[in-house]
Amino acid sequence: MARTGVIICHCGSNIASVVDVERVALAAGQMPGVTYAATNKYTCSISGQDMIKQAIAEHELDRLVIASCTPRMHETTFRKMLTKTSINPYMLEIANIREQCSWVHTDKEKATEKAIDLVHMAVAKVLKDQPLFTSSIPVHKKCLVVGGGIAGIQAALDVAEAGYEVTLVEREPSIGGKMVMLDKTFPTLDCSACISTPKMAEAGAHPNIRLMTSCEISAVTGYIGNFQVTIRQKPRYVNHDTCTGCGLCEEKCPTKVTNLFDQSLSKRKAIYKLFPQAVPAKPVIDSEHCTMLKSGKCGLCSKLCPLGCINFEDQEDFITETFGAIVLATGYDLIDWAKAYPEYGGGKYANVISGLQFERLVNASGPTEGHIQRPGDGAEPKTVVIVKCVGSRDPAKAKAYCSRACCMYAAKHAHQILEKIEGSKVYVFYIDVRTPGKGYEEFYDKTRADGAVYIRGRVSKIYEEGGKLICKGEDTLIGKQVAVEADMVVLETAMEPAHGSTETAATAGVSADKDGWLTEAHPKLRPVETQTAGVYLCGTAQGPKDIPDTVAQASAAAAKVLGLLAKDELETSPMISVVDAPKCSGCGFCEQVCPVKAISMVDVPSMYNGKRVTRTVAQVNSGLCSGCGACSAACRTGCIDLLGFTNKQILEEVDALWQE
Amino acid sequence: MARIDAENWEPKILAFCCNWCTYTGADLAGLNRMKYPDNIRIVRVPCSGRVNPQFILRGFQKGYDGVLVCGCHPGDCHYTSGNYFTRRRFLLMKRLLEYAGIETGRFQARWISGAEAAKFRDTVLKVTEEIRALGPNHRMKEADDHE
Amino acid sequence: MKYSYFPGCGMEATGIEYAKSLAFVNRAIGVEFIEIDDWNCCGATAGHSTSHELGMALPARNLALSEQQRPGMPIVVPCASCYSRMKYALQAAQGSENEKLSRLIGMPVSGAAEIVSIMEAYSDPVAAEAIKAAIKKPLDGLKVACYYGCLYTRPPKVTGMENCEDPQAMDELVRLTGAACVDWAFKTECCGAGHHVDLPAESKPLLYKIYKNARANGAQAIITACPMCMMNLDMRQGAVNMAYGEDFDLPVYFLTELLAVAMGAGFGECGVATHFHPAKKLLQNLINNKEVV
Amino acid sequence: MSDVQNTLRDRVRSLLAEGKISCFIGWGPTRFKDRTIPKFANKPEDAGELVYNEHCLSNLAKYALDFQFSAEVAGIAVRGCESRAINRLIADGRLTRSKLYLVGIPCEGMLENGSTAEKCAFCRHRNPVVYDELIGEPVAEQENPPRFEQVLELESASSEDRYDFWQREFAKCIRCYACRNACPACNCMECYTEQYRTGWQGKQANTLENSVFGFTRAYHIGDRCIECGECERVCPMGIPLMKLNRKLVKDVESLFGSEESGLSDDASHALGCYDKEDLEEFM
Repeated sequence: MARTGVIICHCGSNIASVVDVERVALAAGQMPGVTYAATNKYTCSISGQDMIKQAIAEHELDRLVIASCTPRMHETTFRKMLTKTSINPYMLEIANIREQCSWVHTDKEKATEKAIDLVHMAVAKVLKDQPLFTSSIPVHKKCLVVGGGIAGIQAALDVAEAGYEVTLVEREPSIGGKMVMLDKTFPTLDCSACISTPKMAEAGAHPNIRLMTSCEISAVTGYIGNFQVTIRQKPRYVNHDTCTGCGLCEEKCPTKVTNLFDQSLSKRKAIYKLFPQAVPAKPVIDSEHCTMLKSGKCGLCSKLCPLGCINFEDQEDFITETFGAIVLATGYDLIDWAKAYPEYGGGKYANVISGLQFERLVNASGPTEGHIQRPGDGAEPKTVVIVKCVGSRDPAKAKAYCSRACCMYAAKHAHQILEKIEGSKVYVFYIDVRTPGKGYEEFYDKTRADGAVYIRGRVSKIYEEGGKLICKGEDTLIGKQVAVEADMVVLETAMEPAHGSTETAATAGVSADKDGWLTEAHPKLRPVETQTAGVYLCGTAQGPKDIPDTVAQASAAAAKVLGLLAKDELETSPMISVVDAPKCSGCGFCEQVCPVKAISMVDVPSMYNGKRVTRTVAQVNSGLCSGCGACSAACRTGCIDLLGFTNKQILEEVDALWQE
Repeated sequence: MARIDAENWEPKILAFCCNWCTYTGADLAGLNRMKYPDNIRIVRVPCSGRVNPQFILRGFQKGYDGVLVCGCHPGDCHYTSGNYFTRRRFLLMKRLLEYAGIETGRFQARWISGAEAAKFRDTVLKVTEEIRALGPNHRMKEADDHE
Repeated sequence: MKYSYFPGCGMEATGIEYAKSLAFVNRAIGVEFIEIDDWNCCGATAGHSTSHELGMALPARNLALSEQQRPGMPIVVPCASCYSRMKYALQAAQGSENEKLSRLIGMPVSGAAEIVSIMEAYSDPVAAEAIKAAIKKPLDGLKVACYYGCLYTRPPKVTGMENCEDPQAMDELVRLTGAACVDWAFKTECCGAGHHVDLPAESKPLLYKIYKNARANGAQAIITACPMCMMNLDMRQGAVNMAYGEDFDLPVYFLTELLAVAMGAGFGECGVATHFHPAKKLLQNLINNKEVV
Repeated sequence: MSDVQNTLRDRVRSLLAEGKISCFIGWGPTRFKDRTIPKFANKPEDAGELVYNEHCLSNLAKYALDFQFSAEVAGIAVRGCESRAINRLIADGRLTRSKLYLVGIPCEGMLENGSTAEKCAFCRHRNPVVYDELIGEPVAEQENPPRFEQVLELESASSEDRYDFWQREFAKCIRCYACRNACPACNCMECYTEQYRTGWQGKQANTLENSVFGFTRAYHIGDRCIECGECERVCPMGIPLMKLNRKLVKDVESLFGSEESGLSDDASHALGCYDKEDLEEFM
């Protein structure tokens, strides 16, 4: 027989001035299963809690109803208190007679009646409470960072510095990402490589960081603290354990290939390092272009390598490891503007280039050693048109969103042209100029003072006539059509999620929005977390942003990871779903409605008509279940139930007022 | 629970409120000392997606004159998708209840966020009045059936 | 292949050459255009700039007539202005304005029939194959600029034109004659036809730029499929030359004229003989030179 | 029809003889000429006892559950309704396609008491939607049978009349659960009505509990009902259950644009998914 204790709180006069608490206590004392009912002036106070503890001991209570303020206020307080008593902390129900009764009603008689009803419902529910126990899951103190751009590097370094092991996975042969392609960074104009390559080197040499380049994640199972991740190591054809990176192979390789790192503005070899400061500083073979791998002829590198590092038989490899936390820093790509903008020539004019191509042109380690030359003929352009929002803020052609960084790097490009080419002219076509950032507006002002001409309007067409690129558009400030004859046009194109990033994220249980940017758990309050506990986001994987924001977010993600890895064990809420397997039909309805993929259909041995058979039933992963109860409402039999809010408990609450 | 005679009849309304939005909104109404009729009895659930439509039938069966299901606005579910399933379930259930002969208005669903204390108050006011206008519910009700 | 045919007002007036050459090509490739009985104005210019309802009701009536007379048969519209109006009406009939339209014209209109331009009709694989087979005097050596103008391409939501910034349908048909199409930048620019009378100062530069870019890219002639563009580009070339001190010599041909000539039509028979800007010589020389060789 | 019966017997005989199937579920004779019962043929010689005529009213699909854990393949005759039922059972995880051999039979509707059976009147899928082999030629489908006529009629009645209607009907119910047992969508291992500990509802056969059962069952199968009409056919008290089921089928189709249940063995069903753009009437 249950021995329920009911405590009615006065909350000073907050409750007692409207609700006749003594009458409620009297009524509660008459309810079935109630052994003890009393009032208390301030139940949440130390003395109030002591009184409860005493009552529990004295009356041998085995469950408790507290009628007080909202459970959202003190449920945790009282659960904590119960851990010091003989009652299980989950054998507690709270009747909300303050926020949902005394504060919202004025008629004392009716408010008292309602309070009695609410206590009655809580008593009915508590009678069906079961002791629940938090379980703990061990935390594997190791972090996986996916993506080796500046976001991934920063997150990896922060976690590694705190003393935890990090594996940094990058699909390219070197870490560095997009930042290392850039020449200078706005608004300070410090050299991008000068500030990013030391970070790369640090990551490459850090004792706590394991770099895995030319790798991709192919599968993720498990849950927070315990993710089993399968990493696919693509064949490199060069043994990186023995290679010293002497570079002889690359020098002698006879096959020349378009260099994508230089945005197709130069050639590289079929055995290559991504760029001179690559980390690791060792080459790989491009299997698509190597003549040996394609047709079995050549093998020059293999003959020349003094250490015999070349292995044409290299195969892909799968490595499975356990991680406690995952950071997704999968970055961005620029849109294929040629497809979206045939009116800009659709790629047929060599001197219409993207902003990233310009970065390579102006970069001292780029194909022109930093001299701004037209890709078409190598001439120095005197008049340059910069077009902003190519694909951004243009839902009819490409993306509806703003790519955030372009306003600033457009100003930077204008500044660089004016600085490097004497007597040059720069025209910037824009929709708006957005410069929210420290020193940003000042930089934009300076660029205009330097002589950049800003024209408010979109460019409607670019065509070549008489060796010039004619950029037609409208100057919306004066309402006139304008045409600028340019030697070169730089298109500041929209960012889009890196190809394959949504698939990679889906592997880790993270969803993407309609544009493919990965979705954070809450846009304001949980910006680096995801719906999957233990998986975090940072950098442009989450949405377009510039380098300062990217790095800040990477450190934020690292802080979240550290908060997790600092724990030896995670306490899991016991209020999760459980399956009554023998009754489960295996229809999979619960699996369909689960928001966190905590339910899987598994084969279990079973008995059927006296025979041993294998049946498929639902199984809940207690590490993943978030306790929403959608499964429970979906199940027709009622064989999957949410502990703490069971079908029986809710039915009892509904029935409570009508029981004789 | 004392049976109330017809003259002093007051509607009793059962409300299922999700912990993260509507229950919080109801708490906020209290915090702001808003006033609304005392006819409502709230059952706290983690998510509106937890509400099995059979609970609604049970509410009428036992004697509630009206039943309300409340959750976060579509798109704001604490668990991402719970209320989208809620919406489907109750679009269907509402029509089934009406087809079964339960008067329109006895069952209602609303999206009320944690900040919409005033909407919570207004909803309770409106629903209470609508159900008062319909009078005591005798359909699908246990006590009547036994008579 | 049969089409319900909406000729529009231009085909027996300024676009007579278009009508002649069209008839020749259709005969040669076995395509039949059956004129809609009792058709009326398409609602362009004066119509749709007076009132939205008028601009919709006029073309909708033509749609409804075609639906009545030849249910399900696609409607071919040779003029770009007519094409645009009919497409607008089609969309309205398929959408929420259906009831209103039916009321306005006093007969039901479903919007079930397809509206096609000459380019679309001839791009049909069967027709294209027939065109290829009917070419008797290939025009190789000729370099032309295909000019689509504005109303076939824009707005793409209405016209449904693929790749509206750099359309290819006309280019592909022209290539069937053996002629080469230059890659140029003014395929879809406005030629200013609608405003040449009231705003000549604004419209002339538009023509000038078109001629200039066509010539700069090596075109010997301009091809169009719009009677308005034809009139504008053909008739006003001399005036532009005078105003700019230029010597553009760019004969303008209807797409159908070029096809007809390549199929062996006589210059008078297909209309080439009666252009404002002399158009016969270029093609004659091309054909004669070949025959000599 | 006798052709179909002969071919069916021949095919079943050889399927059993070849060991392709271990058992065949079809129809067999009774002592009444116008009645048949489900018949299980286990040996080739049993095939001769199979019957196929215009009196084969039973939907056989649920009998396939007897073989759900069998190692061998079971054969079964499937018309439109059986084939959709089989798809439903596969989608709900109760049957495995590879363990079934489906002999399709196009059906022109069965007779009940001399006229077209009520369950066949609104059939839209007389031809099986899935089968391994087909006996006979496909038949023409009924074009737009007025499936929802009765529902619309009741919908137009007053709320009170609707209530009275269903209370009158459910007053007849004896809670024999024949409807549930015959229904291919009611395929739970254990029905919610048996969950006495949870106490979803009382066992009493009174009007209220009966109607709670009726409406709950309708909701449970609402988005999965294949409209075979078997529940209504087997009801000994003549309760018009399809009038209830078709209400849900109608609403599911119009609210969520779902296709009819059982056309494929795809597990998705209206309440197991959502569309962010679903109708919004709870603002």
